[in-house]
Amino acid sequence: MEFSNINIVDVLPGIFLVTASVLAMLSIAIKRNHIFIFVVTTTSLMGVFLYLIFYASNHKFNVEPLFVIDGFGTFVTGLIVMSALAVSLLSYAYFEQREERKEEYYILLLLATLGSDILVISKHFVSFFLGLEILSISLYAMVAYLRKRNKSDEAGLKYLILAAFSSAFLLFGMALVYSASGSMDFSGIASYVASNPTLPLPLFAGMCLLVVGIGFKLGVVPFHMWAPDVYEGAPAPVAAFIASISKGGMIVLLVRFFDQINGFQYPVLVLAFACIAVASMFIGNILAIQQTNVKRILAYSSIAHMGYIFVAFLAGGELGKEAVSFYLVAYFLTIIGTFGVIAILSDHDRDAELLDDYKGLFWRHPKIAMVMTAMLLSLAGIPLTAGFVGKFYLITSGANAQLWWLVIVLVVSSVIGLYYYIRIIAMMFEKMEGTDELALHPRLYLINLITLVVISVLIIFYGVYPQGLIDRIRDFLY
Amino acid sequence: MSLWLIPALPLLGAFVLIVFGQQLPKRLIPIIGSGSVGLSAALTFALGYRFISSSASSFHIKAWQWMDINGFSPAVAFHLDALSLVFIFVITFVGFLIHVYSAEFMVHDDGYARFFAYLNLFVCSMLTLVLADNFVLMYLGWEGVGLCSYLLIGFWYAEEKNGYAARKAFIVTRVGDISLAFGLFMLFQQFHTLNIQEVAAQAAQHWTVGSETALIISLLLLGGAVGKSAQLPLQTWLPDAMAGPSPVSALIHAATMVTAGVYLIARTHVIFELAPDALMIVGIIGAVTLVLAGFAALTQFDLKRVLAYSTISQIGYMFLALGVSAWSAAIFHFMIHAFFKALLFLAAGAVIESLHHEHDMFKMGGLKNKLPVVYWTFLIGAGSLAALPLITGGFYSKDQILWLSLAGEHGHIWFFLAALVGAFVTSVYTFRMMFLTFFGKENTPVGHVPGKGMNIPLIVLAILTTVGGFIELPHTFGHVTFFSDFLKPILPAVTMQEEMESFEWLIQLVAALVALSGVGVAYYFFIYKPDQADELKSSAADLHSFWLSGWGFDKLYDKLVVQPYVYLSNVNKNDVIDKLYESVVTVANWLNRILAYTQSGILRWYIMGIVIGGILLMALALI
Amino acid sequence: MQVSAEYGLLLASVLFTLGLIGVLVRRNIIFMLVCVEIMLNAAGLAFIVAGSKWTQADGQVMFIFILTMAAAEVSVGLALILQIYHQLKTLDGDAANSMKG
Amino acid sequence: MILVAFIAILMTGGIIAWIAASWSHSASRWISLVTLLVDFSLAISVWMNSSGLEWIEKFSVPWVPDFGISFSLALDGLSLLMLVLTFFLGIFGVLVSWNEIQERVGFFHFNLLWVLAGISGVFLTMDLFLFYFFWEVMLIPMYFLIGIWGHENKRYAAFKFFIFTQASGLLMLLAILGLYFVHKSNSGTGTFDYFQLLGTQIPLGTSRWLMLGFLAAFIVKLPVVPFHTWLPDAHSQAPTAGSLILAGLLLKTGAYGLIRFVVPLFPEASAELAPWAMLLGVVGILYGASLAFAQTDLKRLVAYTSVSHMGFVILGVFAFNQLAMQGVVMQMITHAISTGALFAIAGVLYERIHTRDILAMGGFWGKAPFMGVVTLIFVMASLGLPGLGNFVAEFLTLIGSWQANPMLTIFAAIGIVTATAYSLRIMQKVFLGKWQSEKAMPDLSLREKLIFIPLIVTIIWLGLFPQTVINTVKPMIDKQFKIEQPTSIQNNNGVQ
Repeated sequence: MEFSNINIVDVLPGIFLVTASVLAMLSIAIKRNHIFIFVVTTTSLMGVFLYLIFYASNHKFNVEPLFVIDGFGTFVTGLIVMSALAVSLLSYAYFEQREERKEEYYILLLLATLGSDILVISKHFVSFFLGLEILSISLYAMVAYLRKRNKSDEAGLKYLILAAFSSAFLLFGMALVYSASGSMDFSGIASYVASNPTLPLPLFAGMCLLVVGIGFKLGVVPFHMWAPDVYEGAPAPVAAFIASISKGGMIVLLVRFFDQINGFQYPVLVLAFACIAVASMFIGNILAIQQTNVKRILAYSSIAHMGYIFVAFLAGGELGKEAVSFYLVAYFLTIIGTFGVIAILSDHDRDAELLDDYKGLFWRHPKIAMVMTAMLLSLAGIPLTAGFVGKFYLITSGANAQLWWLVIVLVVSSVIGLYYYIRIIAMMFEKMEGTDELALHPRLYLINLITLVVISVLIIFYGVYPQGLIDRIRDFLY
Repeated sequence: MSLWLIPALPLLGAFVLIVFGQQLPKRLIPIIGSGSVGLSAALTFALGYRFISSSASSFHIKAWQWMDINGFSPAVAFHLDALSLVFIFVITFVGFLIHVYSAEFMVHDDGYARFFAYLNLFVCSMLTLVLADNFVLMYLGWEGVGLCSYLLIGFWYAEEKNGYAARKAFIVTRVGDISLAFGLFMLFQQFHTLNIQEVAAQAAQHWTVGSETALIISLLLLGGAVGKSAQLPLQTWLPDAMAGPSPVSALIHAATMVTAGVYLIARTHVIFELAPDALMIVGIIGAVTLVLAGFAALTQFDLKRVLAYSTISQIGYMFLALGVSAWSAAIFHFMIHAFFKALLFLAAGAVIESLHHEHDMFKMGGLKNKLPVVYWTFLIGAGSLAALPLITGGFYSKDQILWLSLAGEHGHIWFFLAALVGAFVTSVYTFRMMFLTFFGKENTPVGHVPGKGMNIPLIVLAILTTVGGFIELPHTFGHVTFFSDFLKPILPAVTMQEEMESFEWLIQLVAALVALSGVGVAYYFFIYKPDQADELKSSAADLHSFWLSGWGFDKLYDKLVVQPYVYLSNVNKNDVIDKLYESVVTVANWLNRILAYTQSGILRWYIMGIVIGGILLMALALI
Repeated sequence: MQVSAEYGLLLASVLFTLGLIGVLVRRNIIFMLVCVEIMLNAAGLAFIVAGSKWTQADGQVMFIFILTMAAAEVSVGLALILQIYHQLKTLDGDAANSMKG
Repeated sequence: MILVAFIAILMTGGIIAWIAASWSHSASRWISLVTLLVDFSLAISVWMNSSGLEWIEKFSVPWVPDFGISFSLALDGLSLLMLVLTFFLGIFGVLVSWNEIQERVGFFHFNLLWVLAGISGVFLTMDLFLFYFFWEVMLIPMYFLIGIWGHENKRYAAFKFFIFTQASGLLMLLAILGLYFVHKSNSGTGTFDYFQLLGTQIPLGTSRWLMLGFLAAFIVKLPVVPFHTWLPDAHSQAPTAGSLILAGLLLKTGAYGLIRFVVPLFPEASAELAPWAMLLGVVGILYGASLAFAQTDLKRLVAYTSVSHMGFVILGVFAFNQLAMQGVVMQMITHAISTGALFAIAGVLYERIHTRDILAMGGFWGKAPFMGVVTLIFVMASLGLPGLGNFVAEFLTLIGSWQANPMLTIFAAIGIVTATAYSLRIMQKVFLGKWQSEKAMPDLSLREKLIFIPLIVTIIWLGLFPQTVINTVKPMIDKQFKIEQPTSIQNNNGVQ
């Protein structure tokens, strides 16, 4: 199999990222310079993003045997890269204040992004596995990056053990599927599945193990337990990365895989996913109700949000795909923005993760508070925000597929969800008693503020005028 | 056509007094207050003259269309005919006199302007009530007078109990009002109009005598009437209403408002004619009420409460008259009653004021030399109330009712007997009151003596009370039928049972004797042998207290309605339904706590979670 | 001689389960890590078996990938364990539970 | 275009007011006042020039064409009245908070104007998606109004308000989507446009569910017992302006929704539901009244009276005849004014004596007669005294519902007696009797008079000349009853 130029062009993003990380590494070898490496990272990400904007097309073809390039993948790649860009923008100030060896972080960031990107475009177990591991292993390090913080290390360790454990499941599942179907290529598996109207047991077992692995990465119930601890321990930008990018890649892969092998023909699988979705929506939201640690709240909320996405995923079809894409955009922006606010408010010894850190924020830093409010409202799915349109999209796709029960669960659980988002907002609008001493003394960097403002503007914009984004998505999908 | 001015003027007065009451100089206030009413009284006379001289059976004027929704189109329009003319005459003229009286009576009260404002407002709404050409507008007046009565009963608002009495009056009458409202709803459903004349016309066409709907509707209307006119079973508010200043009692709770019920029934007599059973019930209510109230009056010691109960009882007479469809008799008694009861209340007011707001008759006495004018006028009033034969207006009006309650086509011996007993009791309590207050030895020193401002109205009313009777005389002497002829176009004359005419003189004789004997009894107990009265009282203490409490209706309603309602609403103060939602919250928090345990932070727990998850997935295969 | 794939897979799954149990029962983090490695290798074995079943090289390719990845993972893992040890002065996995709820 | 202006003016005004506050508080007050006055006069001018047509104004541009969502506004008699009411009350909302709100003035007025903007949007929009959009938009600022400037227990109240309305709103969203798909499967085109959805043929089973979805949102907002418990807390905790707008306008959006959407979109289903809905209304009337009678917190008391009065609305809506419907519209307006005024009174009292506990009051008549008269008038309004607007409303509603269901009407009318009980209780406890403490009790200031006198004039005007209002909504109501008057109800309309 020889690579024709066109292929080169189309896998360019990946290559770009690799070179960027190599560059970064070399630059460190020469001289440690935060600014420089930061610039390298951001520019390369920016470059990839621009490239995608201008040259990306939605024509679909394979880079045998591992990759498939199509509109969906390209779109999400773009999204991932953009999110990575946002995260790195937020990271600069964050690490500038804390860590003396900040440079390697960017390498990890780039590699993790690469891994997620590979997940998005992979059509083969091998690439799937490689992408996943590239992503995970760099994440272990990122989570534990702040060595001085006990929580950070603990989180890193937990994540490592659990991730390795789950990828063992994943691998074993792959092995089973492989031994059953005799192919590690999705299309190959598809053809095997097509010839078996009833799900043979080994294949099913394999599927289950796969789901365990995937479910872990997505942090859906019952594989969600790592999420709150890791989110809490990880540095805010890294948490943002985990919440958004690492999940995005996996979602796309899941959608692609299931589309290709047409897993919906097996009711038992659909049932399994439905159960997971319902459980995630309810348990995620309920766990958050009385939580007082904002990072944990967000972890739980992200569990619930994965549940929401599953509704669209189960709805399937074009509308489902659109819904997923739109929701990913909305969700990425929002969650990154939220963690951005946490990052911006954190100071040297700990992140601004306690609910009390937000007391009276509106009267101290109105702008940041407004951004946070926008983010939370978007997470809660209130109109004027992208989150609302996203949720509307999900519900629409669900209703379209007649999944009324799932949709109703979605609605009910998101009502529960309202409570804790509002709780944070209420906290921010509390009156400040002059007496109580502020716990944190953050240094505000312009760059973060700008990033956040841009993000929130985007959120509002997509909330008020979703048509533009919808058109874009449709261009890519068909 | 200045008909609309009659209600408008008092309204204007009220408006001015409410808005500028604070700023106005004090002597201007009564001028505006009584002036506005006086003007409309004058207008009434002018209009009345025009009306009588003209051949028209009614004057009609429409101010503006109030509402108009397909078919439902009440207008703000006034309709003057003989019946309403009688009423507006009483309202404006007696009202005027009472205003004049109040100008002096209330002069030291700091709510002077407020008082006249309310009084004017009342006159306005009362006029609207009787002049309205459709039921909705009438209802407006009906509620308006209720409001004013509320405000004036509670006029001295600092006293907690006055406020209570006021609320009681409003709420109890409101009970009647909704029944009236239902009546209107049904009428509308039947005829798709609420114009009084049209309704009457249509009713005559559509319904046969004794028709079901006619009965129901007339009973509903009766409910309203009963409420306003303090008849059984809604009479309990009136005695308490005496908390208001005396002029108020005179105007609202004797002369005008409480007779609104009489007006209503007279107005809708067509419907009642079609429902004889309803008429019967009206009669029974009247009869029972007049007796009960009479006995209650016997035992009161508060001067004004005696008058209050007597008012109830006298209105009972009117209802009785209506019940035997002696329409004009009822209206005639209404007019005379308005004169003498207003007179009595005003006089009583004068007495009470001169004794520094002493209400207890047993603490009074020997006033006949101290307050001569009051004494004589009060005597005339009392005579009229007790229906002393020949000289008093009360005799002629009440005698007519007595006679017709027996001889009218719907007449009945029991009606007659009840009326007779009532007459006897009336004269007893009247003169008991008379003797206790003005005769015997002086118990309380007299404070200030009423001046001209208060005396003149008394005198005028005294004269009216006396001469008023002579515009309608029975066959036996004179046989003047000016009044009933005047009303004939509206209210048909009562048809007699035959072979009765011959007895009329007999009945009158009996009535006269009864009245006089009543006076005699009163004299015996309260002048000749006062101790006998006390013995009697102590011998039947329970009965006495029972009557004193007005036959215990208050207690009954309190137990039956008020207390349960208050209890229930207080029990549920914090809204049980809310608990439901709170429980939802509790459940959610509880679940949260349970689930929080799973997040133990221990690595192997989490691994276990994943494993269990995997197993569960596998287990799905078995389903 | 030919061993049918089923036996191979059976062996692999036994290995896998052993590893699994190990992870669950051991509290020492290093041993947990080792057990995870066992599970990974079990998966690798399964791949090889499957590969031989279909007479393809893919299984073995996959196994090599797994080895590499495992190595990387262990290296990061050990580094983290060192950190943890510095903090907690123990290798008891259950001791690392400062975050919960 | 003017329709967009209505909303846009408010929104921009809000933003300007917010910015202005940074250099002068009174500036932002004036700005928001002017904004509202402008809108109000605009609305009035539209009203003056409105012809007898059903639709006075229409405006529509595509918004999310892929879903058939368009930014479409339209104005008929009902919306016009509601709009005028919105701006009218808005003005007083600003005036009552003139002294009350001293901190974060700018943000307050921003929220105030945005609530009003959202409400106007609700009254104007003819696209169901947009409707839901505005429906939610008006909640956020309201949430802030309660949560930031409220009284002691504000957070709880704000939460409750928000969650209740959101939950029910989401159910409505589901129903809207259901309708969308039904229409799509019928006609092939997916649209949220009211006029296109109007005729949709829905199988009865489905339409029951869909209607319930809509109903959920509206009867929670109205509110109908047993979904009312958010209301007393929200009303009593909100700042005066907040209570004013809650009682005056937010509740009306529920009533509006019933009239505009539930009945026209699901005629059969709602005809089926009618007796039960009316029953709920009656229960609400009596239950609310009895609770109001028990309260000692003035604002809470008034809040429960709203529950009672809104019972008449649902009673009338489901009576299915013009009289009742006219009564309902009248009730929406008059209740807004009378209850709003009562809340304003409560606010005025609170400013003076810093309590809402009526047991701690009494005898104010002597000290503040003007206030006394004002209160008297609105108390009388709330007990439905003829000559004031509320009487017209209640009388029409009852006479209408009598045609549909006399039995229930009787119980509803008992509510009038209970209303008398609680209304007079206000008068008694606050203004009659003696006052214990010797605190100063100044009578209404000029600004306060400026608030109450127009309200009084309006309520009396509505009581004596309701025909103006009646004529304005007539075309819309006629239309509705020409389209669909469920035969089941029609038969007992009395002898024509």
